[in-house]
Amino acid sequence: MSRIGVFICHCGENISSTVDCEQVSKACATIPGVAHSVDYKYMCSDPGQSLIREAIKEKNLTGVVVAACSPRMHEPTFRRVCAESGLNPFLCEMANLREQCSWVHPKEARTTEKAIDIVSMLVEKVKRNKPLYPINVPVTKTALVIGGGIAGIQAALDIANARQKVILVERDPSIGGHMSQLSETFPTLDCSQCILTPRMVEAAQHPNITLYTYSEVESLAGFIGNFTARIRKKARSVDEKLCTGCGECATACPIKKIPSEFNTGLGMRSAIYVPFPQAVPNKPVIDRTKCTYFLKGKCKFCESKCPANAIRFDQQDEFIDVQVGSVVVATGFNIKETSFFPEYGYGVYKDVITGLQFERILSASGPTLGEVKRPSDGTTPKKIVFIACAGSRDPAKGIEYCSKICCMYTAKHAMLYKHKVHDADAYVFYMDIRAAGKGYDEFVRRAIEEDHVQYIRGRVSRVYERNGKLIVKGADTLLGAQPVEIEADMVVLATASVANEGAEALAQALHVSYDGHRFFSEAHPKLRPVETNTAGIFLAGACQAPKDIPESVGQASAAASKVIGLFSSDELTREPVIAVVNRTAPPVYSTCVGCFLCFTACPYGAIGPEEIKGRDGAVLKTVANVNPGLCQGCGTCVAFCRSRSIDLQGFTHDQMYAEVMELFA
Amino acid sequence: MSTLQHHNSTNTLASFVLDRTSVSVSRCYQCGKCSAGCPAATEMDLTPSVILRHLQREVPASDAAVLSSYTIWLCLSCQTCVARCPMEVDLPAVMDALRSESVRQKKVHPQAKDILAFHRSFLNTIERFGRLWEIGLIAEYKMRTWHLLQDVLVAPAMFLRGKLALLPERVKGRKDTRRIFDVTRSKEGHHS
Amino acid sequence: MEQPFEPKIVAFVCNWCTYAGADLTGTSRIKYASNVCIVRFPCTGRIDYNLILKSFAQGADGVIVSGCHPNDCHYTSGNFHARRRWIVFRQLMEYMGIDMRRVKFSWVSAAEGAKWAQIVNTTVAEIRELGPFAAYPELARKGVA
Amino acid sequence: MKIGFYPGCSLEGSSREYAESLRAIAPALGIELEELNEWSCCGASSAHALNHTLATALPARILAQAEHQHLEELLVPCAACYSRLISAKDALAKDTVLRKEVAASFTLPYTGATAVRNILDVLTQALTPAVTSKLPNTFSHKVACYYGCLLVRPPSITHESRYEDPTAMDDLMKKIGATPLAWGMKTECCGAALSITRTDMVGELCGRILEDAVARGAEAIIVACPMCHSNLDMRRAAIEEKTGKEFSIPILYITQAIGIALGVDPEQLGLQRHFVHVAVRGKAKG
Repeated sequence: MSRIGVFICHCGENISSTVDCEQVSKACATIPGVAHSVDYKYMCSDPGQSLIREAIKEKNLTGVVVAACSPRMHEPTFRRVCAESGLNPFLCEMANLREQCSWVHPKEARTTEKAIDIVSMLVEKVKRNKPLYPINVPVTKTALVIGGGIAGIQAALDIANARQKVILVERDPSIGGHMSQLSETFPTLDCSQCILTPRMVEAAQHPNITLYTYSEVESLAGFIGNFTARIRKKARSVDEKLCTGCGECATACPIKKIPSEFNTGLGMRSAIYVPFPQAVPNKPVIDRTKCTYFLKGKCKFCESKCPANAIRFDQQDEFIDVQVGSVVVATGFNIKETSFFPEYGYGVYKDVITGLQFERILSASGPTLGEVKRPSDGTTPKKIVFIACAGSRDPAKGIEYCSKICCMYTAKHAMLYKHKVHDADAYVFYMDIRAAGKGYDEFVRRAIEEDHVQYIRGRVSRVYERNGKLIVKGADTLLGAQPVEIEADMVVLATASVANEGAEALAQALHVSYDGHRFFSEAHPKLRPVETNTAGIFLAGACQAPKDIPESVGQASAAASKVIGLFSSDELTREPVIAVVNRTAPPVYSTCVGCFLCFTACPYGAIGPEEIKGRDGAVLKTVANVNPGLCQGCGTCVAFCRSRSIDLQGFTHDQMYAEVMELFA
Repeated sequence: MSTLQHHNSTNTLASFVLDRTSVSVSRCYQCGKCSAGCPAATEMDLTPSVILRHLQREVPASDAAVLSSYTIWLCLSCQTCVARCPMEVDLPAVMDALRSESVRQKKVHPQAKDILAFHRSFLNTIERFGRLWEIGLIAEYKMRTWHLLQDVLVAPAMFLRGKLALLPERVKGRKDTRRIFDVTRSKEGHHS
Repeated sequence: MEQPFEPKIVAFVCNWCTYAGADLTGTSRIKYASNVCIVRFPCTGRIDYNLILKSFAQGADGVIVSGCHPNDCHYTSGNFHARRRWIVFRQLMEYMGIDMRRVKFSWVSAAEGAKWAQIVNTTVAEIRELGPFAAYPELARKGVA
Repeated sequence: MKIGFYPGCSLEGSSREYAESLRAIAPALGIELEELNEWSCCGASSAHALNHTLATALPARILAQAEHQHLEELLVPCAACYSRLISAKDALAKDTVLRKEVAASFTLPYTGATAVRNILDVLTQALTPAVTSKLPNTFSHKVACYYGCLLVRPPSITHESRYEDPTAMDDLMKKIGATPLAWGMKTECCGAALSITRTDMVGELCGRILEDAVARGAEAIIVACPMCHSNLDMRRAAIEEKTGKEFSIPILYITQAIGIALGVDPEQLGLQRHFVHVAVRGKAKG
């Protein structure tokens, strides 16, 4: 006869304000098999925990149900508590009275009744729980970092400096990401490349880091500590070992009028190109969609000029399979194409540009070598209007969130513009100034007070061209929303930050969840901001949500420390929630009839045949057998098994039926 | 400086607007894009976004300010604001509702009397004839407003170019039209 | 006057998407009908459909089965298997005289707290319309339960 | 194509040349217009300014009449009427209560079966290569296509995706050999609703439109709305008062421009009815 202990948590008032906890514990006390039932203000607190410890000992409980918050929150806590008092942790279950009851229902009798139902269901389940013992699996001490922007570089360096191996994969021909495109960085105005390029070089030369640029992660299989990743190394059409990066090929290339991605279309590149001078590695790639040879079958100018004979037109994409123990996703963000903003005329008027384009114009390595010039005619604009929230906080355009970085970079843009063009006027149309960060608000104040940037609180309704000027129609909401019309030479749109292209596909390949805007989801919004719901996979930087550089770097280091922690032991213990094929006494041995339907059901190929042999070695029966190392515990096989010979530990038929039946008892 | 007493929000103008147009004024976050693009904004006493701000306050003083504003009569229903509003607030619909309420509460802005007079003359002619009879309209409008000299230059020129019919056309369908007026007047009414 | 009929509904959900989504409904304090109790499975692939029959046999008025969106399955393909088996199974359910409107199949991701509330509310409303599930004693006689 | 035709009040009066020109070009374009019987006024801006139900009921009656006449499609050349009709249709589809009230206000049944079409989309369909290849004249002029408000807004009801920069009229102009200009006032409001009560505002708004068109070298402004036309054509006094400039640029209905290309007699197109003399003519091909 089982002796279950039930512990009802008030969670301060989070639960008790709508659920009558006392009544719940009284009701549970009457359930047959319940030896102990109490309610307490904070079960997760120290006194709360010792309450459980003592009860386990005094009443020698055979099972525990903690009715509190979601198991996704505190299951580990309370299972640990049980273990500490000698009760197998898997004899402890949590009833979710907070997220799925008290927070979603009003204070009324039916809410308490539901609470009682929920607890009794788990009491019935836990009665049937069996002691389980963690499985130990070896850890492959190599981390895979996807994305070579500042976040990826930071994570890779931190892990590598902790003497662990790292494989850094970057989709573009060079690492560096968006940060390498920036001019100067807020709030200190230090040159972005000056602080970034040393890191890029360090990452490329680090003995513990293997760098794959112009490469993408195709698939990921396995589980924490034991992943297998397939990397597609796209054909550069250049032999990286031979290439010296002299640049003769690019000079020789006849196709020179290709809009440069790095210069956001404001500059041109050739068909064989290095994205930017400080690129790492400093080796070119051939853009096969533009190269005359690949399009027309002749040209090869680059090959003839290459002193190292490094050009390889016949190079193929390579696939590399790597074993890794953990993954850091740092694939970054992108900026929303503003063509969906017809009222601002982006794409119609050359001098209406995005913030990222303005970064290139301000950058010393940019198309104008850092001089502020209009894309249309190369003249120096005397009046620039900066429009914040161009796409962000705009449900009508499908983006209701705040992109977070625009307020700061817009202030920076206006400031740098005034520094470079002294007699210039800079106007900023804004809705709110969100400058929450160390030295951030001071920075914005400086732009306003010292550099005399004109801040106008209001959204712009329309931008159109009238005899060579861009007419910006805005309103000043601090003056009764009076219409304001500015004749500008140039307009800079602080466009929304959006998830990078391919984010969805990657999330699906990695089996991590993502939100409605295709940003990757963290395991807990507050307490597990760098973990994903998939053990062993962590997030860094703007792939999780719009972030500035300090935040991205911070999160990258956090992710790195998670990886290092994981690698600190040679083995890691996995929850024993796995499928098992039953064994019975001879002559049956197992109720498994060997239909092997489960083979096809298993997503992990974790199930194989096992021969049961007699003393003479003759095969008596072939049955299914689960590899505990590979099984992830989804239980699909269990639902498939006709003879009910395979069952999932922790979610057995016995347990689940009992749980459900209790609801209608 | 007025003190805010937030009274029960069921009898506020905002709730009337919600009921009539199913537009929730709390959607508006006061970015001012509507005012920025409004062709009539410069002529208005309260710009469109300020009208919404007043509605958001849900206090009698603000409600009164809105109903007695010139703005609601200057709205051209050009739909520019709603086409560009990031929060998809249907301002033209709100303006329509506010106008009829302003008439009902007899709060019509003095300068707006002409505009109201025009609308009424217009509706009267079509109520009478089923269709618009421009001379009839202008005549009645002049009677109501005493703007006797307005358009004296345009009208004859129009006539000479055959753009003005001296006699109204009498449509068979006009009985229907009248019925529509009677029925809808009893519902919302107050348009003549 | 008599109480309005309050259906009793059980929801079989997967741990990674819908259970997390339902938690989000809570953290976002979105209110919904209290007629539904959630049973947590690792994956919709684990859900054995006899459990649905059994629930009805035991007196459930409705059942919700909810997991990850296609391609989002934490275990790669569990939700596909679940869906495939469901297609076969529903005929059996119909044969068992269970009105299919009493069984809701849905996808709720970890980010869709509001959607979970909406699914629960619409399901409860629909089943309130249908009234209590009376056929189960008969089912019991058929020996399914 | 055979199509129902709702002229609307203006096309019988102040903008009769719009109707005349449409009727004049219809045969050449293979459009057979069947005028709606006993049609009444749509209520225009005045009805919706004061009474939502009335503003929905008047157009609803028109649509019911069209259904009664078994018209699957109804061409509504006046942009204002067009807007009222599609808005009413939209409101009735969404609001069942309103639908009941409206139904009670007239005898004919309303189901919303009749499709409402504006002049641009009908002309786009009618001006086939077969037609354009046989045009006797080319309308070889620089033109500014002025769409105004109600042909494109609100997008939720007009379903015009390019509501900030529509192109339908420009494309039609290209087909008859004209050069449509890129300009800034395509969809700015002319102030129609206040034409009589605040003529000064109309002068201001129309002034901006004319100024921009002229500044870009337009020889004519093409319109598809009687309100836009009468404001831009007849309110020159008010416009000149506001801008202090004189404008001679003529305002043509799109139907008149096409008529010229088709070689229709100017009288028939009602060009003589304009306040601003229309000098632009077609050039014979060849």
